[in-house]
Amino acid sequence: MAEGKRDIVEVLKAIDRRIIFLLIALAVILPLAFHLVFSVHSSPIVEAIFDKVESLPPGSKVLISFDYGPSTVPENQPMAEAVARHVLHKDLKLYMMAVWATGPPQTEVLIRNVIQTDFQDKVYGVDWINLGYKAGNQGLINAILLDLKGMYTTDINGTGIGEFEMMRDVDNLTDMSLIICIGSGFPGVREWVQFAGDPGDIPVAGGVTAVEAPLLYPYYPRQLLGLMGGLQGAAEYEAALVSKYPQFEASSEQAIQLMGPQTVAHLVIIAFVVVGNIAFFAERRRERRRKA
Amino acid sequence: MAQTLELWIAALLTFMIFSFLYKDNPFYKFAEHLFVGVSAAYWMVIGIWSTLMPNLVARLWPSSVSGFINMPEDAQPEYHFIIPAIFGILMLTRLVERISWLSRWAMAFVIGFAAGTNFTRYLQSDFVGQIYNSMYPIIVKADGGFALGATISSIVLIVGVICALIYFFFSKEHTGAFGAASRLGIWFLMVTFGAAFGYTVMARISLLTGRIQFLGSWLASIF
Amino acid sequence: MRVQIPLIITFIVGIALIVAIFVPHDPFHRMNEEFSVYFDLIAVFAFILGGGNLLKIHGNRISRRSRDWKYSIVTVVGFLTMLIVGAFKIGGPPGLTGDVTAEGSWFKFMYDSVFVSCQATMFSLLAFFVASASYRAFRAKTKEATLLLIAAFIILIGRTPLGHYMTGWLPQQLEFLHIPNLSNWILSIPNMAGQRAIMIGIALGIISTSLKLILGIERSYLGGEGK
Amino acid sequence: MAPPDRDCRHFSKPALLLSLVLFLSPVLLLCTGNLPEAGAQETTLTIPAIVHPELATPTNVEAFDSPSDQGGSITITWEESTDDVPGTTLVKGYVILRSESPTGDFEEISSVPPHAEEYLDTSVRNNTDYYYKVGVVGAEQTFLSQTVGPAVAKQQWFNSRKVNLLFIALILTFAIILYVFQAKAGKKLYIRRISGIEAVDEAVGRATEMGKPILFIPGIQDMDNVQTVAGLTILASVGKLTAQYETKLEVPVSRSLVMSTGRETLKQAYLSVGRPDLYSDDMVHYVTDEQFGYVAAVDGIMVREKPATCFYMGAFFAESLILAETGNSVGAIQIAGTAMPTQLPFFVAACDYTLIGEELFAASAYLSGDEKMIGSLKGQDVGKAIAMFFILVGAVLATAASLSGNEALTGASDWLRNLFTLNF
Repeated sequence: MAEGKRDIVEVLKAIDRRIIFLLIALAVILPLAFHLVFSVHSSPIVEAIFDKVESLPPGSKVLISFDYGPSTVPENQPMAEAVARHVLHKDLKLYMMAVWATGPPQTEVLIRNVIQTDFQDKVYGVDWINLGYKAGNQGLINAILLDLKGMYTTDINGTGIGEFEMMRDVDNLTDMSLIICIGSGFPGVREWVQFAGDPGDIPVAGGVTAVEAPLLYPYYPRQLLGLMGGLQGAAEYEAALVSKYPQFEASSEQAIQLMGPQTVAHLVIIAFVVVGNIAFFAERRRERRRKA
Repeated sequence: MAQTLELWIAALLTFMIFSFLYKDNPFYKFAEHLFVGVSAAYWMVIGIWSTLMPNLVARLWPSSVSGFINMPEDAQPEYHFIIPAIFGILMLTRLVERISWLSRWAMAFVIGFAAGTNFTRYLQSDFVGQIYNSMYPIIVKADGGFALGATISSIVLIVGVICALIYFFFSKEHTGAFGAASRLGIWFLMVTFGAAFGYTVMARISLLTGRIQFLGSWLASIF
Repeated sequence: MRVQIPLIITFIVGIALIVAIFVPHDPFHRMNEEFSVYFDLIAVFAFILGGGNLLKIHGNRISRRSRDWKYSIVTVVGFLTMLIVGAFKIGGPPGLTGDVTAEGSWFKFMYDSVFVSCQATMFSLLAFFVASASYRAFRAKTKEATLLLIAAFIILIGRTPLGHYMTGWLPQQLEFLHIPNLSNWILSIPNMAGQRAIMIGIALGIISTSLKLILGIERSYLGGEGK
Repeated sequence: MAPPDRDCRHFSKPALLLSLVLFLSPVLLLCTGNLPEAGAQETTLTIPAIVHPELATPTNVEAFDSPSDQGGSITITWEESTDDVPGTTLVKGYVILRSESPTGDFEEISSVPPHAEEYLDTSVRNNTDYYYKVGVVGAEQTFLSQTVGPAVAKQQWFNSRKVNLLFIALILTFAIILYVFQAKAGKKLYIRRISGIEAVDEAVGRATEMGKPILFIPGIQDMDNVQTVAGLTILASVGKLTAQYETKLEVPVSRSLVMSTGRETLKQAYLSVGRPDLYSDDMVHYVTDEQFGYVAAVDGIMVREKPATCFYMGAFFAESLILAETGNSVGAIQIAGTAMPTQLPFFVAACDYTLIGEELFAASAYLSGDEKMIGSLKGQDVGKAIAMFFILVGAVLATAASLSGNEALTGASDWLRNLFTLNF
């Protein structure tokens, strides 16, 4: 009996890392292969953004800034798309821009995936506009807080800004009812809070990679309305959106889909942590007994 | 054709690198050595075309590169860019043993640049900024009375900041009350590290998901 | 001269950059930006030293037939091919005047097929290592390690539906113990306190080191006196 | 981004006077028996002719060089039209007109919403005269203020919004230099034990006993990062030990400048303990600038050469855990030190010893053995004491202010916060 027990402890103690690697690989491959989906529940910090968009009267202006690049697309893109879908569905005006040079290609992806598929009736320049990227990092944010038209004299295609109906009553950022920065570094959510949200008293919400999110919690909820952290944050927004508007179920579940492998892998890691501790305590108890 | 080739090369290299998880092997060695060579050259080429040409050659002698890179027609030479050119050449004196000490002049510029920019950057955003962020009421009022939960939170926060700062004190012995505070500080740091680690696990998994999806698309292209 | 002049250069450059944030007047206000460009340029010149060193090491391995010398050929060939294709913009439609990373160029082809796939795969190894590190490190060996474990564990569970189900039954009064709420609290309070103290400490370390560099107190980067 | 405090000041006297005049103007009109406004309004009620009321123009218009900046900007301030009343729609907004001569053509440069009282014109050239008018926009017509000017944009020699920062910078600088000089004068300073530093000796010794090499990674950032400099200072100390013990040391780097500096540093370290014969330039070698290419190569070195000790000292990103886990799998003792907050958790979890944030800089000072460097550590402690003091006082003041609502306390609390406000 004691013999058998020791064996298990010994096995657990000397577990080969390659077994862990194999299980992690399976934890990711199997859910992907079998399209395993878990139900996602949104947390208050994400719901805050959803509720804010939900509460805005039609015609309110919402700015989304694309401050990320291809390397964080898996985490950032679903957030941007879910929010844009929500904004357009609520008949809010959607303004898109970028503080990162790598942002506009992602904006294009969003236009293809969201606007051209689900909102073909929305008119460019009336319901949504793509302002594009301008250099200057936080300096740009600072400048458009005071004078947006001074910085953006044209849209991304070079058409004069005066030609667009939805730009007529926009002079600076304070005309926006909500700013959402989807970002993955500097400049990003922090800069939007520091250079637009705080000085202009404009609600700012953010969507960031999981690595960055812990560094942004300090701003919530005083300076930051809400925060989507990593794929989970994106999935939570999608879940909130789909539960209220089931018609988006087909188009708006990319993050929820990707959460399958994440959840399983997470559970595997949790199991390993538990097993590791059981082995550790079992060994310690045995050692104590031996001493006694 | 080129796309299929690209897909196959990428897929094979992906497998070669993953094989390292089992153990070091010739496939990994191959991928590793190829990656090192190609990536070193990649950054050099980017350095030439996005830094050296537009920021040095084009500034000193605009007409020489007007065909190669985008620049305004009427660009005027900016002669102060001779300074980095001189420093750059001084850097190369390392190749000649006898005068290699001249490269220290270039190094001195680099160090001065590092010290000057970092001094102000960290002073502003991390020192002054973080003190500013901590100056909030400890007892939080809510309508009528005071918010118990929020008050406890802000007390924990301020105690945590102070104790963790005490842990970083170098010139005072960590004994007595000071030592107790320092120990509490290290506990806060441990919670911080655990929380940040736990939160990040997910992002790391999503990287693997992306890679597996790529291999899936490669498999799909075969069948 | 071999030590004094570098110290003077460091001093002047460092002080000028600090002055620049208080003095918006020319020539100071443009210094920060211009000097970063200067730095980038010096780094590009230094590439010659780095690239030369890479070639030398692998060249030596090949000529001496040392261990794994055959793989060194792969490095040298990869390096030279990429360098020549990129520096002279050989192959593909854009030609010498186009963008070096233009779609369809050979450079872009090698970038996409070799560079991007190797980079993304190396990066994704983290998924495995994060698991093996969790298994090994998160054990309640000491008080400190226990705290690390508990915090990580709550956050880990809080990020999965498991956390939602485990404590979803809690009554209203105990809602703060609900794992998703608890993990939010850990992130926004104790985590934040630790982060803040770390950041203040780091700022002081960097300020002090910068100061020592500017004043020439710290000069190990210069190597020896004289020679 | 707090507005320049001159806003608050120049409202005081002229503003008071002006509002008095404006307030009294209907009375004055009454006295002169001239009541066209009142009559006109009544007519509009009876006859459906659209007569738009004349709007009061913005008053107290001022144009001046924006303070504390690098030029290229003029600030225009005014007081809103008395017709610009919240809840009404009489006033649609304000327009700003500009000209380079007082009598020339005024061109509209921008418009701002109702209740705005300031505009920053950033489209001006330095050292040129500009004249401005501010107009209040009604439903049909715009009513212009008087011309003000000339205003000239200039570069300032001092950014007065950063006085607080200068003050704090000087205090910290003074504290650090003070203790550096004290230490130089021979005063012995106590430094607490830092386990990561004490482990360095043991780790080098272990590698020597095992006859295995030591791997030193000075981060993956270039020389413009102070952490890299700190890492190289620690390399010098490690180099002295490996020279004495005749242990093999390998330093792969990912930046050419770090390679050059690393060689100078290490060569001097070997020279200083009298073993220049053991040094060779190949100890410090360049791999690639690419983060993950570098990691791939270092991982390869680790599994092939099986170092007994790995040092990670400098700035790290995502590669931290890949390196530390591979190092662990080959059984190396690992000592890490970094000031990247995002990577500390991984080093803490995967390495035997970790220098946390500021400890990295402390280690570089301590290991150098130079009293002046050690003295600066005490200066840093003064910085922390200052931080703790102001955090506590700031929080207590803010609490007292919010609980009591006392004006003096609120003022004091705001003043203290302003001391630590960043103005850009």
